[in-house]
Amino acid sequence: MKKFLNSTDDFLKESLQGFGAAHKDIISCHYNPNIITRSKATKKGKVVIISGGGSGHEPMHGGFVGYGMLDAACPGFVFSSPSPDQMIAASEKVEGGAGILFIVKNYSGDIMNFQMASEMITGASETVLINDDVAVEDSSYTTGRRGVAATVIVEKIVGSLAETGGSLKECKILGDKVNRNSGSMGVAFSSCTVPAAGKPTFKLGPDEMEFGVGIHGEPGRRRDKVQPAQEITNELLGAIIEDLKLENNGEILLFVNGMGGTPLTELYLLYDNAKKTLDNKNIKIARSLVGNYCTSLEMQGASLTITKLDQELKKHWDSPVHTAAMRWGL
Amino acid sequence: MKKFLNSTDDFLKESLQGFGAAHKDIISCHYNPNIITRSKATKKGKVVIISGGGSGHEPMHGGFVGYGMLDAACPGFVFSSPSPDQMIAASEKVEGGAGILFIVKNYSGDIMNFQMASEMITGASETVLINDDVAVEDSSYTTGRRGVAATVIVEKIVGSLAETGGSLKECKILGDKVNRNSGSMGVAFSSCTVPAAGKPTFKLGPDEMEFGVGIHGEPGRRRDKVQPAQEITNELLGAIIEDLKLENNGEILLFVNGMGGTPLTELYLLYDNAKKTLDNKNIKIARSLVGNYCTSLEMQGASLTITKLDQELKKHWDSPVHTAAMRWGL
Amino acid sequence: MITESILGTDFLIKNAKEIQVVIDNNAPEIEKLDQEIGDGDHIFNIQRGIKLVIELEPIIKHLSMSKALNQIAMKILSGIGGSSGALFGTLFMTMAKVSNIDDGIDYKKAINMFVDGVEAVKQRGKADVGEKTMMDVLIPVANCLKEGVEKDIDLKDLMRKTIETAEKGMLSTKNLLATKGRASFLGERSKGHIDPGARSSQLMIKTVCMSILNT
Amino acid sequence: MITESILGTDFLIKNAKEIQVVIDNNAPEIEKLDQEIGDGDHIFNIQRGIKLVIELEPIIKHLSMSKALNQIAMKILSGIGGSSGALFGTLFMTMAKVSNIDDGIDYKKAINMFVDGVEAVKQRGKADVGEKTMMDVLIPVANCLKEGVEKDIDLKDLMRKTIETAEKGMLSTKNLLATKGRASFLGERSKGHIDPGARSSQLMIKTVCMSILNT
Ligand SMILES: Nc1ncnc2c1ncn2[C@@H]1O[C@H](COP(=O)(O)OP(=O)(O)O)[C@@H](O)[C@H]1O
Ligand SMILES: Nc1ncnc2c1ncn2[C@@H]1O[C@H](COP(=O)(O)OP(=O)(O)O)[C@@H](O)[C@H]1O
Ligand SMILES: [Mg+2]
Ligand SMILES: [Mg+2]
Ligand SMILES: [Mg+2]
Ligand SMILES: [Mg+2]
Repeated sequence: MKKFLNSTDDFLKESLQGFGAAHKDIISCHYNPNIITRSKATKKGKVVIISGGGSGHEPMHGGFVGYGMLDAACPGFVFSSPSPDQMIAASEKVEGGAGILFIVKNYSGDIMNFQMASEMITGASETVLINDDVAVEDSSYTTGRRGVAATVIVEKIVGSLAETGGSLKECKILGDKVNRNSGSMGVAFSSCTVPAAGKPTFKLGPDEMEFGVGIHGEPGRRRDKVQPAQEITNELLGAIIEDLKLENNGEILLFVNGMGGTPLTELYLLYDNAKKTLDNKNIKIARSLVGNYCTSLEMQGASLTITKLDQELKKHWDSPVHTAAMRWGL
Repeated sequence: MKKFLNSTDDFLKESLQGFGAAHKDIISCHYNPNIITRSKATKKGKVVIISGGGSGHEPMHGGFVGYGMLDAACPGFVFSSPSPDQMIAASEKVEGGAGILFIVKNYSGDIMNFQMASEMITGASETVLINDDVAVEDSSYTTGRRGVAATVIVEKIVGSLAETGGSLKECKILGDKVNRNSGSMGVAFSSCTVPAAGKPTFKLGPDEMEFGVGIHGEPGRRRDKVQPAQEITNELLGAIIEDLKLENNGEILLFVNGMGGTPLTELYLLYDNAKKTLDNKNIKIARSLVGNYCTSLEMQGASLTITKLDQELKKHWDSPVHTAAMRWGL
Repeated sequence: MITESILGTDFLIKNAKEIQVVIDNNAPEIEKLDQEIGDGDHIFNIQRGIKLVIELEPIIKHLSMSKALNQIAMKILSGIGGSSGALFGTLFMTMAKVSNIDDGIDYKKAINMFVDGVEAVKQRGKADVGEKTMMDVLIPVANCLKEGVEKDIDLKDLMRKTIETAEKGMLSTKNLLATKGRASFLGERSKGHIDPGARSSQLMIKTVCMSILNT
Repeated sequence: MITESILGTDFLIKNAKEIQVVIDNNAPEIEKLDQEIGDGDHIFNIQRGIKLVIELEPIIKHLSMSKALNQIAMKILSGIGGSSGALFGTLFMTMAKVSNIDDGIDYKKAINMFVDGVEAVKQRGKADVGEKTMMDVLIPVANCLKEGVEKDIDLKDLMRKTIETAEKGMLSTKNLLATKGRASFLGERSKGHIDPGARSSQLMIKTVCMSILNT
């Protein structure tokens, strides 16, 4: 394992310290328990949005704390859900008196830990559960689908509503709607290495890819030979479009997300290939996002996310945001 | 080689198409010759800033075209300097009547091609040559030092001056100053693979790093065993500080740049380690930049850049910028 | 037979230390299991948790049982994270809440505490036997212990039976289709691998039973 | 001896095609050289350039020599990029500008054109013999050809001598310290490797000389 670190034990702490110092105008990092909050106090009456999850997906979630998006983020150990005390500490630090919306990715560990936190905090809270990964079959008697890159979109849009005065209930409804309107699927060319493990989570042959991979290196739909980008794109989009039942002439947000180890040139090439396919189907890309936003450490790979848009969603997507990883209008 | 592409011949074109489509509010891509310009016409009387270089360093330079930074970028093939016709086409497309400043990294190929372009264009032009890589010994009778990540800083600061009415001469002087005030050095944990080559440019053992690596995978000062992040940081900073003759209490910009395949967590950890070292030396980090800005395809590694700051530089660093890869204040 | 009052906080620490040795010895296997059908962190979560519990020794040795268990629960909850943090945290938190435990604990009461704890874990994770999780070990073991108390079986015999039950439960996960936890995302591909949480739970249970057998 | 007027645009295309074969055959070696002391793209630059020149055939076969050379120069300049684009582009651009070339070219005039071209390349790159670049081939070859014309050496003998000179120049780069081009960044580490541009230039020169020898 080659990583910039001094010891696997201090990896997360030193990284958070650097993050806190580099962006002290936007966020503050707190330790024991580890939480990231906005550097400015919450204005009274604002619903606060708190997200969190295992580390290793940076810039998600800490990079999305700031005006117009999250109020706090709770980073767990690498690929391990945060613990209830983090969420409790975060809710105390950023309380605005109008309730707390937790944004949680659909993993047993995350759900249980956030649930315990909700039970332990005193104020009102709601939870939006993200489960956009169409690679996994949905079913109500199992855990269901994984939450992946659409989390970024939900956090941006709900963050905007909360910033502009939305109530807890309205935020919860909008969050659920964005999640329902979103589908994602990814592919990996290489594994990632969890620092504590010191070796790759999985092995791929020199010409293999993992199709439908999860953001922790979980196996996907199948292992296959690497295909040309256009074919990969078509299959990813096919699965998403079918899931979302996209109609002709619908407007969408297209999000090409890098897993951490794939250069921007390739992500833009995927965007080009996806655009060709969507153009053919008369699906209109009204908004775009391309970059490494929901990563899996240094994994090489990418995912595509589509969110169906309407006026409300476009408005909240376009509104100003000022975080370490996403910034516009400010 | 595993990359998202359809054919190595179309790699650059498809990637540019995607870039153009994803950011059509900010930039326009033109083909044959390939150039990236702002989507809005240059306002009369503005000095235009044109940069360029081999592709493979994205978001540099195309990601820096837009308000407050570049007027145009000329992307060559991967790791190959652009050709004069690109620079000529760019200068025609974005001409503002007040002259052209070329920002060129110090490589024979880039210098010669930009020089030929300067000779062929009719209007006034100046060139700022970037040579910030302290890994390479400087010498006036050789090619001298490589131009690496400080290019980003120069483009931001000079872009701001040009936007706010600086003359060609003033822009040239400021660009040279920022370059003189900057030093960089990097380290690689893995090679990158040029698409046309299909195999890694160099090979490193499972526990080796290339110390002082160039942004095209050129060998550096030496090959060594991987060291703890703090030691790597100290050595990189040591070389830069010596070169810049940094004094106590001086203000600097600290830029932790990823080579493309290193996750943000590790870059922030390097920031933390660098801050500790600089704090000890009473060198004040007044501005920060952390991220993948001057990359080498999917190479794993990072570089540190320090730019000595004064009021003028801070003002132009802070001013609004609106490009695909760097945006604030707008 | 199983009613002498003998269990204090030293019992907790002693077992934690023995569990640490056993888990460390089996670390590569557990790591591999979670890499195959999970995200590979289970072993680190468990190791971190045990280490934190052992570090509590100087504090909890002066505490009452309920307070000690609560401290352990909070440490596990905050120090592990992930599914196992929530599940094992719930186990200890629930055990701490069982009434009258500060009046002295015999094996019968200890078993009741464990049975209550497992029930709470079941509620927390909403998983039952057959879903390829640690519940395939915990639930049968809880049932076995409960039955042992009801039938007043000899403690050592019960421990041996519990070890067997845990092992059977653990092995049963191999051919199950996961429907809960991270492995459920794999669908059919989850089959053929033992569940990491089932394996670590089985090892911990075996260690405690062995330590009772050896006293 | 070397004064018959025989060189038309067909000569350019014919040689380009032969060069393509030779370069392709030596591609792995050239690629490796630029990976060792450069950035690995030299072979692709050269291959792309040759391909583009050959594709010009239908256009340039109807053109005057000066226009044909200028088209080739522009194609190389715009199609290659990198150091070699600028350098070889300059070579052909300069040759196109030599006076009276549209009145017919004999070998003597051709050699003068090449000599002028190399001088321009030298100006462009500011590198001289001994700096570990293609100039270690081009300058000695230009000198050898110039001397051949001055001494009125037999054309075939001159070609053989030129081939030798190019090879010697190419080999000389191996132990040189690079002071120009990308390899110069390596300092002492540049020693022990042949310069890729020297190797490709030598192969191209050899191919043209061989083709003249075989006519
Ligand atoms: N809903 C659940 N109920 C019971 N046990 C579960 C549940 N979800 C996961 N587990 C157990 O947790 C184990 C994984 O724990 P761990 O790796 O620490 O957490 P995570 O899955 O969050 O990475 C699984 O092997 C399984 O035994
Ligand atoms: N200043 C120079 N003068 C003459 N030749 C040079 C100079 N710089 C580089 N070269 C030649 O160019 C070759 C490299 O060409 P190429 O790989 O195509 O371009 P780049 O160096 O831009 O990647 C070197 O091997 C060397 O022979
Ligand atoms: Mg986990
Ligand atoms: Mg090159
Ligand atoms: Mg796990
Ligand atoms: Mg080269």
